[in-house]
Amino acid sequence: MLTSLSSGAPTNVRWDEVVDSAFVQSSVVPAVQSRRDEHGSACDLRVHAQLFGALASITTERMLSLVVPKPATVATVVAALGARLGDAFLARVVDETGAKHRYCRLFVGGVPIEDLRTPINADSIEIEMILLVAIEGG
Amino acid sequence: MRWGMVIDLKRCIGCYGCQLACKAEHGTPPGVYYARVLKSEEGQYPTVRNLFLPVLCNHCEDPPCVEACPTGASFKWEEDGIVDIDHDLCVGCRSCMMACPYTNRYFNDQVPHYHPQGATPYEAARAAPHPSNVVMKCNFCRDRVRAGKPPACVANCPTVARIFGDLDDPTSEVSRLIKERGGFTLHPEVGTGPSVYYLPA
Amino acid sequence: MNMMNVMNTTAQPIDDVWIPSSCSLCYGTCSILAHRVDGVVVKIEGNPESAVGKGRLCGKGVSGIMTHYDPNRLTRPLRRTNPKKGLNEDPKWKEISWGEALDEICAVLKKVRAEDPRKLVVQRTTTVTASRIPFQTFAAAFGTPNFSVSGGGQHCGNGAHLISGIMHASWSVVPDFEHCNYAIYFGASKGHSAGHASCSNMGKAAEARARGMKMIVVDPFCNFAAAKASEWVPLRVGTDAALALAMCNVMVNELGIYDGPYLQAKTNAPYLVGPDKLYVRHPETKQPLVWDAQSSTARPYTDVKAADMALEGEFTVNGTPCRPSFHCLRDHLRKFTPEWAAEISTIPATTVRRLAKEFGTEARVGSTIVVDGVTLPYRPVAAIAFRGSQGHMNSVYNFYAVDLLNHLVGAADVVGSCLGFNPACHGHPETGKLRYIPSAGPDGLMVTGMWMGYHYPYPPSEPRLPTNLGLQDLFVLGMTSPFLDSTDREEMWERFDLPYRPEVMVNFGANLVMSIANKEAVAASLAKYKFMVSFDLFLTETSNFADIVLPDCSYLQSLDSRSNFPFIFSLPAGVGEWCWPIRQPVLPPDGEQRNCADVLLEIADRVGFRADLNAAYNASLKLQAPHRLEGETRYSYAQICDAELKNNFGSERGLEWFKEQGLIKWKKKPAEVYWRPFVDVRVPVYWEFMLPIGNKIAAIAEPRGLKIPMEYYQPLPDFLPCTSHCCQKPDFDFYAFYYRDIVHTNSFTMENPWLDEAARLDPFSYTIAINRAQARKRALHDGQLVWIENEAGRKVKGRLKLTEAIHPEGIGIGAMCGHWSDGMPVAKGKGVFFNELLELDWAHVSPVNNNLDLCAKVRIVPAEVTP
Amino acid sequence: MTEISAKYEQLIEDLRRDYRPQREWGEGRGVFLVIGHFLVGVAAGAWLFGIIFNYVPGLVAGFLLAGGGGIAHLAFLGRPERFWRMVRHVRTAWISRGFVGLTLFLVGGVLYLPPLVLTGWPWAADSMLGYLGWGMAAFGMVVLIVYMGFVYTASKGIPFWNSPLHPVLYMAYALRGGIAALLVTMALFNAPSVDATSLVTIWIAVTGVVIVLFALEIQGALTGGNPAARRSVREMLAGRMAVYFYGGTLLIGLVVPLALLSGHIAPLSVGILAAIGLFSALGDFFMKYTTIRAGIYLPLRPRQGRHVE
Repeated sequence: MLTSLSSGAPTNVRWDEVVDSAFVQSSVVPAVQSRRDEHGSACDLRVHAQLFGALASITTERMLSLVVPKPATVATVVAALGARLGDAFLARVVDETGAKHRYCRLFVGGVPIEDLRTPINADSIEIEMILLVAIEGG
Repeated sequence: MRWGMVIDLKRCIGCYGCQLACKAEHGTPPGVYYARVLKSEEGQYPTVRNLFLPVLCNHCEDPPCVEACPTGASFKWEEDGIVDIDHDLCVGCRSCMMACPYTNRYFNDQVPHYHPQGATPYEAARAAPHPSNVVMKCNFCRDRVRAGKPPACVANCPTVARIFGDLDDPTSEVSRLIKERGGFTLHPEVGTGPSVYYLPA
Repeated sequence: MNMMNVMNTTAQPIDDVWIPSSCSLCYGTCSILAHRVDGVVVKIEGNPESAVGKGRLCGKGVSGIMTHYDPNRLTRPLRRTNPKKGLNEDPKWKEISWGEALDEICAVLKKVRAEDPRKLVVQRTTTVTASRIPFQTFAAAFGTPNFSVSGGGQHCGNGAHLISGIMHASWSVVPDFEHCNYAIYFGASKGHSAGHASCSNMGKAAEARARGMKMIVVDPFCNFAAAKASEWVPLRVGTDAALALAMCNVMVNELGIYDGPYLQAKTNAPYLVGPDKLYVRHPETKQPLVWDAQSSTARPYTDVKAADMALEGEFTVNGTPCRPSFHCLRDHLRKFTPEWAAEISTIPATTVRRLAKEFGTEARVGSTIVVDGVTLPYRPVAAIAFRGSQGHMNSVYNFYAVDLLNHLVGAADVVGSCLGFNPACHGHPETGKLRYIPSAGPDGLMVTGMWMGYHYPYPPSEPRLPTNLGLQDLFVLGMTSPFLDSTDREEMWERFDLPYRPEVMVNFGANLVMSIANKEAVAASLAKYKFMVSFDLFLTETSNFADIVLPDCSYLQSLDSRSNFPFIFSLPAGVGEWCWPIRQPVLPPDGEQRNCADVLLEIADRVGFRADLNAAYNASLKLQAPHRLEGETRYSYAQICDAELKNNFGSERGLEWFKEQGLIKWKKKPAEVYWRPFVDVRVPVYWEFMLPIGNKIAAIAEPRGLKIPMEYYQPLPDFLPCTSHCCQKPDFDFYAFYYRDIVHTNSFTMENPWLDEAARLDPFSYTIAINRAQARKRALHDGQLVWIENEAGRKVKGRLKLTEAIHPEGIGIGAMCGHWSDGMPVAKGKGVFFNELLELDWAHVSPVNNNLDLCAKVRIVPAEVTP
Repeated sequence: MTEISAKYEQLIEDLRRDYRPQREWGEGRGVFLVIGHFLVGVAAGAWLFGIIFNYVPGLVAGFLLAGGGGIAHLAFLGRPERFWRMVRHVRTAWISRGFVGLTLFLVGGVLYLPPLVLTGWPWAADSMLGYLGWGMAAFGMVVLIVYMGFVYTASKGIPFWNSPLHPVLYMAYALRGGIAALLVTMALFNAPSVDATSLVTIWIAVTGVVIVLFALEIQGALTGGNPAARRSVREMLAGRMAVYFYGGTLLIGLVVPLALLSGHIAPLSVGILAAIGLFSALGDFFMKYTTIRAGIYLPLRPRQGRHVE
């Protein structure tokens, strides 16, 4: 790497001015788009949920379908699942503040979703959820 | 030409990488070390200094071991100054070990493997071929050097503390470093003219 | 690097190849070339093509052959026939077939998964980084949160990794060896011994030394880093925070040195703090407020130009008096005078002042430098802490205090400063995969872009009534936990009404009995498991507690698409290249050895959770279509590796491509290496979140009879003593501590005869280092056999090595030696088993991150009159 | 623990030390080298005095002792089957010179002795062959008396040996050994054909010289400024070798012979003289044994001071 030291009196670089916005990803979450548009009531979202690991172990039905009213976000779907599966489920997915536990990995149509506020613009989605192990070392 | 090595004691951290890379390269039997790392300290608490000293055969200009060897098993390659041992000639009288001021020669009367269960496949391939009851020592990895590769200890040193080159060539890196950094040899008073130089830490 | 076929001068061998792969003698996982001739590996060298090791290996790396070919390796599954489990119980092993072994294992796992999957504890050694994915996914798919990395974390990471994560978005920190001029190490050896990216760092540190980088090493023992330092500063064991805090005080309050613009733009220093020690927040948005010097009003930090944010001053906002965090920090620091620090650390006040002045001056606050045409802040100083300073009751504050030195002068992830290991990556230039960048989380504070596991350092998750055996969901700042094995674990579990108990353990290579604390404590916990299966290379002290032991493949017989973790773990920090090497088999398994990853897949199939396992792999490898694993399809581990490689680097770069090439690499950009100015995130120089967490934990724990000492949960660091510092017993004059030896990894490598031989030739590896004058005073002499005894009466035997290079109150011992198992005959009886001196209970762990206190007050009792 | 693994453990121990003792010469099979050196020295001395006093049994004794010495040397070598190769480096190596000397001595002895002691031998002692033999043996004898000390002086690795006095000392040993041998043989053949008093006088003189030379050598080692040499002296006078030195070298080799000589214990007789010879020789053996085993290698440490910045 070529380097050269700034000469002259040290004038402090404005840290806030160095910020290059192009580098930072916009935090606008892309909506989940429908892949194949199915016929169905335009105001309902059909959800096919698949639960794995610890989530599967707390319910007998690891594959379940449900319908949520639109407009929906991933949060709405999780809430609906919670209503269906109870607090034992919810407690493992979200914390008291309603934020998703980091170790809960959630995929809509195979796409990982970090932000539960992600809106869903589709009539039907497949959602997969699994709890990964939180801790690590080394 | 005269092969030589410069060991930069400022870079060396005494990690034993050279000692073990050498074992791996030559499969030397237990108790035989072509390369070693010595550790000592100087000064008094709290102004104390750890000293790490990697040692190997010094490939002397005027090697006492060669002089003392009755059979010519210990000899110096005229073309490159490497001091070597022809194990087929060695009678195992060990006078070279007494003649070497740097204690870098070892008499191989050990079993050629480390585990009591016997030789591992690696040892069978690499250690077993070493003749027993003869004296062994470093030969600057002459086979590697002739193949254009640096000695194993040089190639592997994680801190790049070892530099290998031609001492006869005043422009070589080794010559330059010795001149610029005040390279010194061990026991110069013995007058053997070592080809291994050290740079002060 | 292609496999090159080499001509052999003598008889032309049928097979003579150099195969690119990855080392596994420690988690540094350097890239290697294995030379195979006629089916025998005859040499292991570093792979010069790789950025991981740069073609050079440490002593361990070149010695791997002897570990692989160890005749004591297991080659058949073993079943214990003696039901009794204990330290002195012979398991009476009987060889069984894989069929029998798997039938039994799967029957047990089926049953426990049906009852409550959390009864399974999955444990792995940290030595093999690549074992993380197979075992994590297995645990996740099985449905247990109970995962252990044996001694890992407890002995290094809970402080170091937590705070490196919060402040640098990475696993660990190093100086920017290329540009740093003044580094001060606190109980760290980065670049001088073992550890993350150890070989690469050895080279970089040597280069820095040659360039003239000044290095100060604060350590009770002058070995490794201290041996090469420009100055060794001996201190009383475990008092690092005292020195660091006093240095901060001198810099800020005596010399007035700090980087205002950095603190304004990149930290929470301007955030206003009320009398309750909490942020003053916007009534609606709840955003922390700062004082806008322009408008002389308090406004959310997001709405004010950093330059206008007040760092000091007394203000009143909506009736509450408040001060910027930095103001609080500055006042808080005043009490840490050099004289106070001298009392605690034994470091003369003059030295403390000098070091602070040197560090502050060398920081060149305000200077910039042009790197590859980019103008960047230039702060050529780094304060580096690791295992030594954070392995104490005061774990969090010790590390926090040291890192404050960096942040006060803006020496964080800029040119010449303290660097995290690659916290920001733009991703692979062609696929864009592996892109990760720190982002602004709650209150604008930094959330790491990449982490091992999902227990992120920030934001800490909400403390709750624990459901994990390790109680990490209560002690949310703790990563790994002592409570799976502690002597008071049952007490803890009852206290928190834990609805289940551990019953089954799946262990990979970890030698738990030796790797956490005293063997009796761990043995008691292991003996309680109804069933334990262990994948091992040898029969260790720990596998003697297993019901079934499975013969594992060595690293020379294994495949891993991810031999290193991306890239915050063991890829060298600083300028250079991004590099993704793989591990591939150089030799076939011996006897009935099987690769653990494939065995785990088969177990999942037999127990019936392959779909979950596939989902877990998709999640943890971030596999995306078309490379996602589908449904219950029975993929082999090789297929999964292939999928990950294609997913990351494009369909044309699958396993076959990587087997040929060994690795893929591309150049790092300055904006990646020196990312801090480019990413709009702040880090906390005032840990406001500590107080609420402490209160929430106390609210759960104290009604249940567990007192939470709130002094550990304050927003600003302090020096809080270890139990050893409080010991008043007569004759207990020494602080025993251990260090990681340069030729050894954990408890594993003592079985390697070459490394064992090197350690035996070393003056210290297998001995007990003691200050010469102190020894003489007690008529103890070099080589004398002595007992080292802790307050609880636990003792270990070893030979003294008198030296000038250790603090008069210190007793230095090489880590995790002193094996006693016959399964590792070379290691047996070598060195001193330090961990025996460590107690394992609530009283001996940090109440914040549950890091074990790794020092013990001891006395020396001669075990013989003359050597 | 097998002998080999014991030697390995010892080596590891030694390599950890700043001052590493040499063990190849004098320990384990290495003791044969000491025996060999001892016998050959005595042999040469015996031959010398045998000729001076024209005492054939002395020559015979010398010849047999040299033969024994040769065998002892072979027993020491790592590769005895290659012994003949040692002829190659007479130009530089004292071991080669010694080997040549011993060979000449033995061959010479074979040519010269038989006609002297046996009847009806193909050639006579005063024939060409006989003279040739006499010459070879005489030359070999000189070499044997001279070379041995130089082997040690040439050992640059062992400062204690590496002293100019060593050769002279070893010559003195040879003479003392020679006289001792004669005293013993005289008793065996029970024919005091040599003037005992002159032998005893020479013995006393040589012993005096040995004592002086040894004192000088110790003094040199102690004042020579070489720590390894000083260590060696310590090993000898107060360390591992002390018991052999005081018990063997001093008591057996000096005190006892002198006591016997004083006549206080018993009137001088052929038997007593033989005993004196025997003890004197044994003393010489221990002298060599202790000197060799007290050898400490030149320590390898970086130059002091070079490392302090």
